[in-house]
This record gives sequence, structure tokens and C-alpha cells, in this order.
Amino acid sequence: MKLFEFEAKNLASNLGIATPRGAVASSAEEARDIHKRLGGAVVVKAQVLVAGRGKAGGIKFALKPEETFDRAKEMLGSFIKGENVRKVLIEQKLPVKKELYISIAEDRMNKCQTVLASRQGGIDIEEVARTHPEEIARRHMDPVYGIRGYEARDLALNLGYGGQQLNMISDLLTNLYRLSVIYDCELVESNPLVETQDGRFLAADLRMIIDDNSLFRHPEFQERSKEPGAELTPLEAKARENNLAFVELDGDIGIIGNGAGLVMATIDLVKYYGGQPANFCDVGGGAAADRVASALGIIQSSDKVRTVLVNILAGITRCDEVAKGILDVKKVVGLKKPLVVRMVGTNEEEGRRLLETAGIKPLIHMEDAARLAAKGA
Amino acid sequence: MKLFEFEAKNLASNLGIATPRGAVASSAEEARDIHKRLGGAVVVKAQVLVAGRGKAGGIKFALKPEETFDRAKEMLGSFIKGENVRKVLIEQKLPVKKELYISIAEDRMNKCQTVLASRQGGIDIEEVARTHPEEIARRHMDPVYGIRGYEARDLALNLGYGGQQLNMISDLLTNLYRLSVIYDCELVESNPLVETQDGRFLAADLRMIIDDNSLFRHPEFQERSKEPGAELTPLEAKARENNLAFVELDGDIGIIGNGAGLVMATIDLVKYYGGQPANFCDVGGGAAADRVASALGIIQSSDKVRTVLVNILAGITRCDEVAKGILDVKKVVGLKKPLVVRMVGTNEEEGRRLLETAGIKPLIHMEDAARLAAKGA
Amino acid sequence: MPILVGKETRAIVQGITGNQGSFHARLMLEYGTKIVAGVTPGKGGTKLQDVPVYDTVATAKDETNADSSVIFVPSPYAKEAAMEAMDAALNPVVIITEGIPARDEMVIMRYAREHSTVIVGPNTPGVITPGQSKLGIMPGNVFRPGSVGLASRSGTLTYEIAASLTHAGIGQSTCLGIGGDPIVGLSFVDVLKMFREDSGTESLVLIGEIGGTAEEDAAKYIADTRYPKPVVAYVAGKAAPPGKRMGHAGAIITGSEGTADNKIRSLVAAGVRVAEIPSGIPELLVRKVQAVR
Amino acid sequence: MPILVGKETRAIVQGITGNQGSFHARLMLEYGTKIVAGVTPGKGGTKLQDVPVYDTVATAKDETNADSSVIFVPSPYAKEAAMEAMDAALNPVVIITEGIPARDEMVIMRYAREHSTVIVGPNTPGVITPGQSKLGIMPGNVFRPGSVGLASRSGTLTYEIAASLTHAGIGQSTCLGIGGDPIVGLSFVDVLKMFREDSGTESLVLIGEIGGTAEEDAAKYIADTRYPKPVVAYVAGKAAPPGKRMGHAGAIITGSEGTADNKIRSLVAAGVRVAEIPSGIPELLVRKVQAVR
Repeated sequence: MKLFEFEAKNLASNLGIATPRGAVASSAEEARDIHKRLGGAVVVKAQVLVAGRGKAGGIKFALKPEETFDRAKEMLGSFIKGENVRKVLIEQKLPVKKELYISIAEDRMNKCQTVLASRQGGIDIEEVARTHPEEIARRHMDPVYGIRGYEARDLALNLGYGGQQLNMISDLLTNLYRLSVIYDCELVESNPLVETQDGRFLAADLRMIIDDNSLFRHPEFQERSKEPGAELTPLEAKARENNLAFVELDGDIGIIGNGAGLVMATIDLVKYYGGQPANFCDVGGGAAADRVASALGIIQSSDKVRTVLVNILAGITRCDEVAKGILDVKKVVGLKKPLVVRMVGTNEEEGRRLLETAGIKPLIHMEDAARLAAKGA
Repeated sequence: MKLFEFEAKNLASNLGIATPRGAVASSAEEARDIHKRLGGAVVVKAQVLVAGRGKAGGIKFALKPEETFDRAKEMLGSFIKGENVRKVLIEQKLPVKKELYISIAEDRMNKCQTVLASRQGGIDIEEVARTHPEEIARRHMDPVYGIRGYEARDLALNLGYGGQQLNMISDLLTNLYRLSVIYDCELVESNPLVETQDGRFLAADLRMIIDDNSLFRHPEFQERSKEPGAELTPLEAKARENNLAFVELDGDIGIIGNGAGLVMATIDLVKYYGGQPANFCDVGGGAAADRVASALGIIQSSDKVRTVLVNILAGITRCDEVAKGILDVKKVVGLKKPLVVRMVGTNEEEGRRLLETAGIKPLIHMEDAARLAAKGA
Repeated sequence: MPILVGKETRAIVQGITGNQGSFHARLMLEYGTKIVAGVTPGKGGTKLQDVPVYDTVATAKDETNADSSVIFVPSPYAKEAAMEAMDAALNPVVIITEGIPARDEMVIMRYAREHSTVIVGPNTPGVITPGQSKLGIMPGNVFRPGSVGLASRSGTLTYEIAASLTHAGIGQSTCLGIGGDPIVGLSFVDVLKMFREDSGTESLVLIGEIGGTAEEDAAKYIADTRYPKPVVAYVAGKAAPPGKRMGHAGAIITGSEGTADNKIRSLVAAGVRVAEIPSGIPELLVRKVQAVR
Repeated sequence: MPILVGKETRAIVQGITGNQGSFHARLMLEYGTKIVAGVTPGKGGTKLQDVPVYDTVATAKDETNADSSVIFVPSPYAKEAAMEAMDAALNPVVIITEGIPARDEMVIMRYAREHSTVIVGPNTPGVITPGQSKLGIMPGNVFRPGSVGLASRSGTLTYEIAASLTHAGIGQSTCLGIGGDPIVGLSFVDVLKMFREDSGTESLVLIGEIGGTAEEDAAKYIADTRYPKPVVAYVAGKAAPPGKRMGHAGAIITGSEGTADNKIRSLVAAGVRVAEIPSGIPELLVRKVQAVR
């Protein structure tokens, strides 16, 4: 689950991590008032979850409250990289001396959190990694001992700081790591982390992604994680309510399957045969009739979907249950789009009988089903 | 720092550890009112820090509030093993089925916390260790991974529990361990931990000793640790205020020295030569004039002290500083008791000169000094 | 001689009295797996399908001389369940559980390193040596004994491809899911090393998907070591958009890392034939093996 | 051939710019110890008595090729300081700091086990090989080179007894404080093992005190192994009351454990001569050595 910048900064402030003074606004009027309170020059920042909002016009400077009003007015309700802007963050403009990069991210290969730090902040870190790999310092964190001050100091030395600043930035790093641990973060990233002209350090930007698997031990996020917000399309939010793994795509062929790998492969196959998948939808292992039914219901409720492909390889799953789910939808709301079903495995015969009785003839091979769906069934 | 039973139980309750219903009283009237609120039969328990209060009359049962009044009246202000009773804890009497023993203690040899559990609760665990060592289950706890549920369950199996009770008591054990970690305890001990007739588990008694060295990270105890309470005699409390390691003893020869081992050896020597030491007082390494002065001042303020022995082997410590401390006392309040000084090491000559000018002749060998002090100087 | 599990494997099932645990304990027993004990705290002394249930892994191991474990306990308890298995020196430990926090998985893997334990998963269908034993949830009927080793990040896609192999008359030595999470015990490289030493495995199938660099690392290892056995592969998620989690916690393209294209490019560069569609695997395998011979 | 430290030892001082650290760095240098670097975060690039100061132990070690460390940092930071020294592979690590929470010490000792590092202390006067090198705070002038190994739980009492040895013409091979805390790195048994292997040590002095079972364990080890070198001992705290902490965190009789009587009884039973008063040590040592010869 991605947090908005203002949410992440609130959590960080509570741990003593310095961030620019500011507040979040939902209207241009509020934005103007915040600027009045802050005084000086401000930054108006669109609160979106997609990365790279700066280049897309989501970050603007304003010298006067009226200017802030105008910028907020332009941003609020606009779309940045497809994402609707509902809030803007108004913050004091910092007297920047240097922009740094810090992140704490899951490291699959080393099976730990790894801290990256670079003096090349404020720009795309992947770009830095490509062009100046020596400018990125890395440290793997031990999952049981946690971060130790000297590890943070080692990174601070790599960033080129000494004296009092060494301790200041290593304290900040230590706190960012604590933030990552306390909230079970997949990613904590500050880009830029700013050194001001008077030598202080502030997290000018801050991204946090919470590990979805950890939400059971974070009651503080449980409501937030269910909100159909910027992170989820309305269809995705509805699917999440029904405990389906669902990602909306650009095409017109609805996809349902059991197992993430199988569904990905199904999508790839549909594309391979020239079709455009409308979604990823995994009903999971052992999916019962009602989960198949809700998946089918959600997908055929989308106007852009023209055909639906169901691909089931039943291991734990039972084909008769899948068939029942399909027939439930047929009975209650009707099948509104052409339907291609591929269904093999456990209880295959009973499932096949049920579907055929209702006039649906399931296929054996997923390639055949994908080819048929790609043609519009 | 030892906590009173009622203090330990308050902390435990906050972690979800079941304790008998009850409240603490400073007067017999309060005690009676608490009994009225609780109803039924109660236990009146003297709140003292010494172990073994039960045999010394510090635990009484009462059926009626008036009886509680009488018992509290007897206990409050009385002395149990030399300790003044200022509070009593009034608790519901439990329907006991079985009394167990649980402790979590520093294990020097294994360099970890070790949990002891026994079905032989309610009695002296050292007695059990001697007579029925097989009745005590032990588990060493890893200091970085902490307690794991299965370790607690293993102990619960050793206690003879299964089914729902296995999980109940292992949860309780896990919480006791958490208590020990959160508050940096040297010892957490519940003796007895009671199994009630309806199969629940409660910490009927609870002792907690906080690691004094950890107090810097426990602001919640900082005030409490300075209180001259039951744990410290008035002299000890005064010495602690002056950052002296000080233990009051029964004799009449005051002892001051630098270094814990040296002071212990000095005490032993005085006894060896037939004297009775009045205290242990370590002014520490590098002790400056004012610490020696405050030690001397505190010790000679005690009526029972008849002679004072100062034993300094100066390494980091400087003899001239020690001499100055002694002379400060001489000048300000006067030397009220015969004084024997042994002083060798760093800046010995200057120190010796200072003392001799003031009519005090320091000795070279600690044996000579101890013999002299033992004779009453 | 299979890897990880075989005829002699004596496994316990942690969480055997749960829905998943009891269901799959039955299927594993039916497949011929020696499930010698189950563990559920508080249920010690009972039986489930004639399998004795214990309160702790230590007692289960003492009583039954078990050597490995399959874990079905819910995600909040999975970390401790894995540690308990390792404390009892069980090896391998197969963690079927899905949805374990990554940070718990990091601790499991550190503990496994200290204990030299092989962890299969988490979020894996498990491991099967066809005709001998399975520790996991895969449908046994799609597998058949043979000499192809198969490792995958996905469950049903594994069954799909294994079924197509079996259908084509190509049997398997051992098939395993390394797990769909970002943090898992075995990498493809680890598995390649095991199959390398396994005389019963003649060729390999890797089934990758988007996210991470497990496939790229495998490609590098194959190239660097001039891997002596033929390897073919399929990678799922070619049409997946960046930044979206495709069902598995680990199936996500972050920045420019983890795309299917990059994985396929790396594998091909290392001499691995990559099937465009799942059903292409058996044919590639036949060709590849013939080419080598 | 001394134990732990010698002429070649190249040490760093952690916390070198503090009061204690700078004072004792000077005394150690004066004694002849090779203090090659100091560490104080934020003071990197400065010098103290010609010793270069670094921000981290890793850089200090890289620049100076140090091999061991003496720690003077305040107790709240001591745990990390020790870990930092171990991460840089320094060995031994001498922790002078007093007042470290026992739980932090447990973590230090676990880390030391993982890193195979010898920890001297905490709450120790350190270790000295007379005439060669000292890592610690003991006054160098009371020691003299010789063949008696000395291990103690106490500081000034060590100086007292070392001085009496020196005065009696008995020099020392290596003298060390194992530390006055309940949780310390070296036990008397560990030290006995080291001195056993040290050809420069002919006889040993153990200076014990109340609390714990370090002396009893040593007695058992001496008896069980028929320890080949003469050992004499002194135990402080015969007159200490139970339940009271006598200055050292570790000097406390809990229940019936840790009394001086019990320690003395165990040592005597193991054939160790125990001096009644500190000044009895030199005489016992002479007698004991003669008895063996």
C-alpha cells in the first residue's frame, strides 16, 4: 500500500525526522491560507501515488498566496500520469544547498533491507545507477540486529559529510530505518533529502510503501487500505473488497484464472494471439463458486470489456464449483459478454456437464481458449 | 531496583497478564473499604521488598472487612525482616487448584535470560532445586530472537499442561518474558503462579527487579529509583544521592575505599582482625576530593560508627585529591571519629605531606590499617 | 536420486488440524508421502487420519524421527513455526503459507542460514518427486517420474507445464516452487546447483515471472559455469504493466527492474531456450536434449 | 609469549576524545602500547596526542591496520561500539565502560560468539602484559614482567595484589580483569584455558569475589582437567550480606548462590590454595610453586 507524501511525512515527523513546514489542502482556498500562515515562498505539490510527478507538472513554486491559490486550482482535480489529484501539499521552500538520495528497500537477493544513499539526489536514481554507479553507497541491514549507528555513519561518510553533520545525517538515516521497521515498509525513499544552506537535513520528499502482507499487524492502516483511492481504480477497489487479486489493464478481454502465474501466462497468450486483455484477475487456489461469480460479475460490469476468458486448471480448485459460479451469474444477472471457458483438472467431468447443460462448452487447452478469446469469441 | 508487588502487578496487568483483583492500601480503613468492594475472602499482603515475607507474618487471610481492618492495622507500621511496612495489598482470595513457579532471570554462565518453571510452586525454589531438581524445567532465551511461542509451549508441557491450558499458560509465559524485556528486568518471578479450580492462570505473586544499569532508558523509574524507600536505609539513600556505592552493615567501623573489590577485601580484613565493619563504601575510580569528602561526611554522621578506615590504592585516583577531601571535612565539620588512613599510589608523596601537615599519618599496608581500625584505632 | 524429498522422507505437517493442513495432509498421504506426525499447539494427543498430533515440533520429532516439515500455519504465526522446525533440525522446511510479511521472511532466512536449513517457499506449492513423495499442495496426478527437473515461481502454471510434459511423455525427477514472494529461501541458482549434483536429473525447466532478478541471476550462473545440463524456460508477465503487483507479492516490476523482456533476454543470452507460450516447453525440451546429445 | 596483548598489538581507542578515553590513551601510549588510532564519531580528521582520530572503526582499521580495540564510550553506546569493533574484525575487544545494561551485554556476547571475538569486560580494568603493552586503565608501575598469570573480577584489588607480587619479586606474564558485571565475555575457565596454552605462564592467581559461580566453575575445571599449572586464589566479600550489591553489578549473593564461603570451599576442594588475606598471595604462590617442583 502506497502512502501519500503528506501521510508519510506525518509518520516521519512523529519519529523526529525533520520535514519542511507545511500542510495539506483539498481546495485552492485552503492552499492560499496555508501559504499565508507559512509566509515566504512555498512549493505546491500534487498528492499522487505515481512516481515522477515533478516532470508531469505536479510540483510548482509560488511566491505569493494568490499564486499558490492559482497553482492549487490548476492541480486539484487534474490528472497526473492518469491519477486524479485530490489534495495538494503546501510547504515552505527550502534554501537548498545539496539534494541527496536515501532509500531503504526490500533486497530480494540479500534477503534483507538494503539502504541506498547517494549525493546525486533529486533525480532518477536508476539513471544515477546507470551513469554513476560509484555515486551510490549500499549497506545491507541485518534483520535481527537492525541498523546500528556506525552503519549509518559509514553511509554518511560516503555522502561526504563529517563533523557535526556526520552525526546529524546518520541520526536521520537511523530514524528513517526505524520508520521502515515500525511500519513494515517495502520502501522508504527520500528523494531529495535536502541539505540546507545552513547545514541542516530535511526529508523534502518522502515515499513510503507498506508491505500489504503486514497489514494484519497494522490496525492503523486497515481502514486506509480499503479506501478506493488513487492507488486503485474503482473496479480494482471493488475486486479487493471481494478478496480478488485484480489489476486493471487497457484492453477489452476480461481474464479470470486461478493462480497468479497462470493468469499472467493467460494474459500473455491473449496478447500473443493479438488480443488486448482488460485485466488480471486471480481467484486463487480452492476458489469456491461465489468467488468465481463475483470475479465474473465485476468484470462483465465494465463497459470496456467485450469478451471474458475463464482459465481454470483445477488442482485444489474443483471444476464443478467453478461451473456453479459461472451458472450463478448466468441465472442472477445473465451473461452479458461472450464467454470462453477453459477448464480442466479436479472434478472436470462434473463441471463440464454442468456448463454444457447450460450451453457453454469448455475447452481443454489454454492456447485454444486464448486464441478464441483474442478473436472476440 | 526492586519493585513492590503492587507496582509489578500494575505493569503486568498493562501487558495483559492476569493477576488477582485487588488494590493497595496505606491505612487500615482503606484496606477495609477495598475488601468491601472486592467482597468474598481476601488476602492481606504486606508490601515489602525482602523475600520470604509469608513465613514472617506478612501474608494473612481475612473473611470479613473488619478482619481485614485488623490485619492491616497489625501489619502497617510493623517491621518484616527489618523492613517497615508502609502499604498492604488487598486481593481476592483465589480458588487455588495448583501453585506453580515461574521465573525469568539473568543467567551469568549462559549469558542470557533463562526461564525456570516448576510444578512445585509456592515454596522456596532453591529448596526444590536441591530436593527435586527434575521438577524444574529450564530454557535459555536467545537475546536477539526473544521468546518464541513454541519455547513457552515446551515449558508448559513440562509443567504438565495440554489442550487449551497449554496455550493459556504459554501465552502467560510469553507475556512475562515481554515484561522482563520491556522493563530490562534482572528478575521476574511469580511464586506462586496459580492455576485456579476453573483452570485459569494468574500471577498470584509477582516480583520484579529492574537492572539499575538500564535506568537511563527508563525515565518511568527514574524518580522511583531515587526515593529513600524500603530498599535503602536513610544512610544508603543519602550516599546514592552522592553517587557513592554504599551498603550499610551491622558493625561500628566505617569503611571507605576505591574500587569494589578492594573495599570488600578491606571489610573482610577488618573482620579477620576482629572488627565489625559498619558499611561498604566505594568512592570509585578517579574519585575527586568532594566524593571522598561526602563519603566521609555521611559515614561519620552515623551514630553507630566509632572508627573510620580509609583505604586508597591510587591508580587513576590521586592521593593528593583524597587527602584534600579528608582535610575539607576536617575543616568544615571536623573529624568526629578516630580515623585510620591507608593511602598509596599516584601522587602519594603530595597526599602524604598534606595529611601529615594536618596531623594524620597514613599507613602503607592495608593489613596494618585494618588491624589498627579493628582495634578501634 | 531425487533432490529435497524422496521415498525415505519422513515429514511432519505444522498446522495439520487447520482447513488447508488437514486437507493436504490427506492428499499427501494418498500420494504416498510419509507424513509421520502433525503439530498443532493444544491438540497434542489427538489423531488426524491416523497421524498422531503433537503440541510442539520437538516432541513430534522425538516420537516419530521425522526429518522434514511442511508448514500450513496462518501467516502471523509462520515465522515462529519455521523457527520451531529449524530448532528441531528438520530439513527441508517447506512453507506453503501465503501472505507472510517480508520482514518475517527475512528473519526466517537469517535463521535458516544460521541453521543451514533449506527453506522451500514461502508461498510455494511445495516440492514433489513424482512417484515417491510430495510435500505440498500440487495435484499429484499431473506429474510422472522421469528425468526433467522443474523449478518455478508459480503454482498452477507449474501444474500446467508439468501436465504438458507428462502428456508429451516426458517425466520429471523433482518439481518445486521456489515461492511467489520477494523473499524466499531458494533462488533459481540454488536449485540449479542441486539439480547439477542430481544424477537423476538430465535437463531442467525454469518457470519465471516478472519481479526481482532471480531469472537474470540464473542466466548469469548458467553462462558463468557453462551449466552442464540443458535448461529451457518460460517467463510469465510479458504483458504486465510496471508498478502493479500481479497476484504474487513478488510479481511486480519496480522501476526498470523485473521486466519479462529483460529476463528472457538474459536467459537467451546464456543459451537457454525460452518458450513463447507454455505449451512450447515440451517441444523445446525435446529439441534441446536432442541437440545436446 | 603472553596472552591477549603483547608488543605487536595495534590497538584503537573507541571514545578517544572523551575524558576517560583521552586520559588513558595517553597513559597507554606512555606505557608503550601501540595505540594506532582513535574513534569518535564526528571528530574524524583530528588528532589526539599524535594519534589520528576517525569517525568509524572501519576507516580507522583500514588506515592503520589495527587489530584490537579498547572501548571507553558511555554505557548507552557501548553495545554498538562493541559491535562496530567486531564488524571490523578487531580482536580482542576490551570494554572498560561500566554500567552497561545486562541485556546489552547479552547481545554483545551473542555477537561475539557469531564473530569468534574475545571480549574482555565490560567493567574491567583491562589487560596488561607487563613491559609490553596494556589495553586498559591499570597503573602500569605496579606490574613487572614475569611468569605469573593473573585474572580478577576487580580493579584496585588486582593492583593491590599485583603490587604485592611485584614487591615480593614475582613478575607477571599477563594480568587481566574479566569484569565486574554479571555478564562478561571471559569466564575464569576461559582464562585458565588461555594460560594453560601460554608457555610464558608458569602459575596463576585468580581473584574472585561474591556473586555468580565463576569461581566454582573454575574449581570444577581445575579438578576435572587436573590443571597442570599451580593456581592460588583470593576471594573478596566473605563479610558481605546476601541480597546487597557490593559496588560491582555482579557482586551480589542471590539466595544461597554466590557466597565467598562456597567459592573458597570449591577452590580448596580442587586443590587451589586460597589466601585468607590479599597479602597472603605471594607467599602461597612461592610455596605452591615449590611444592610442584
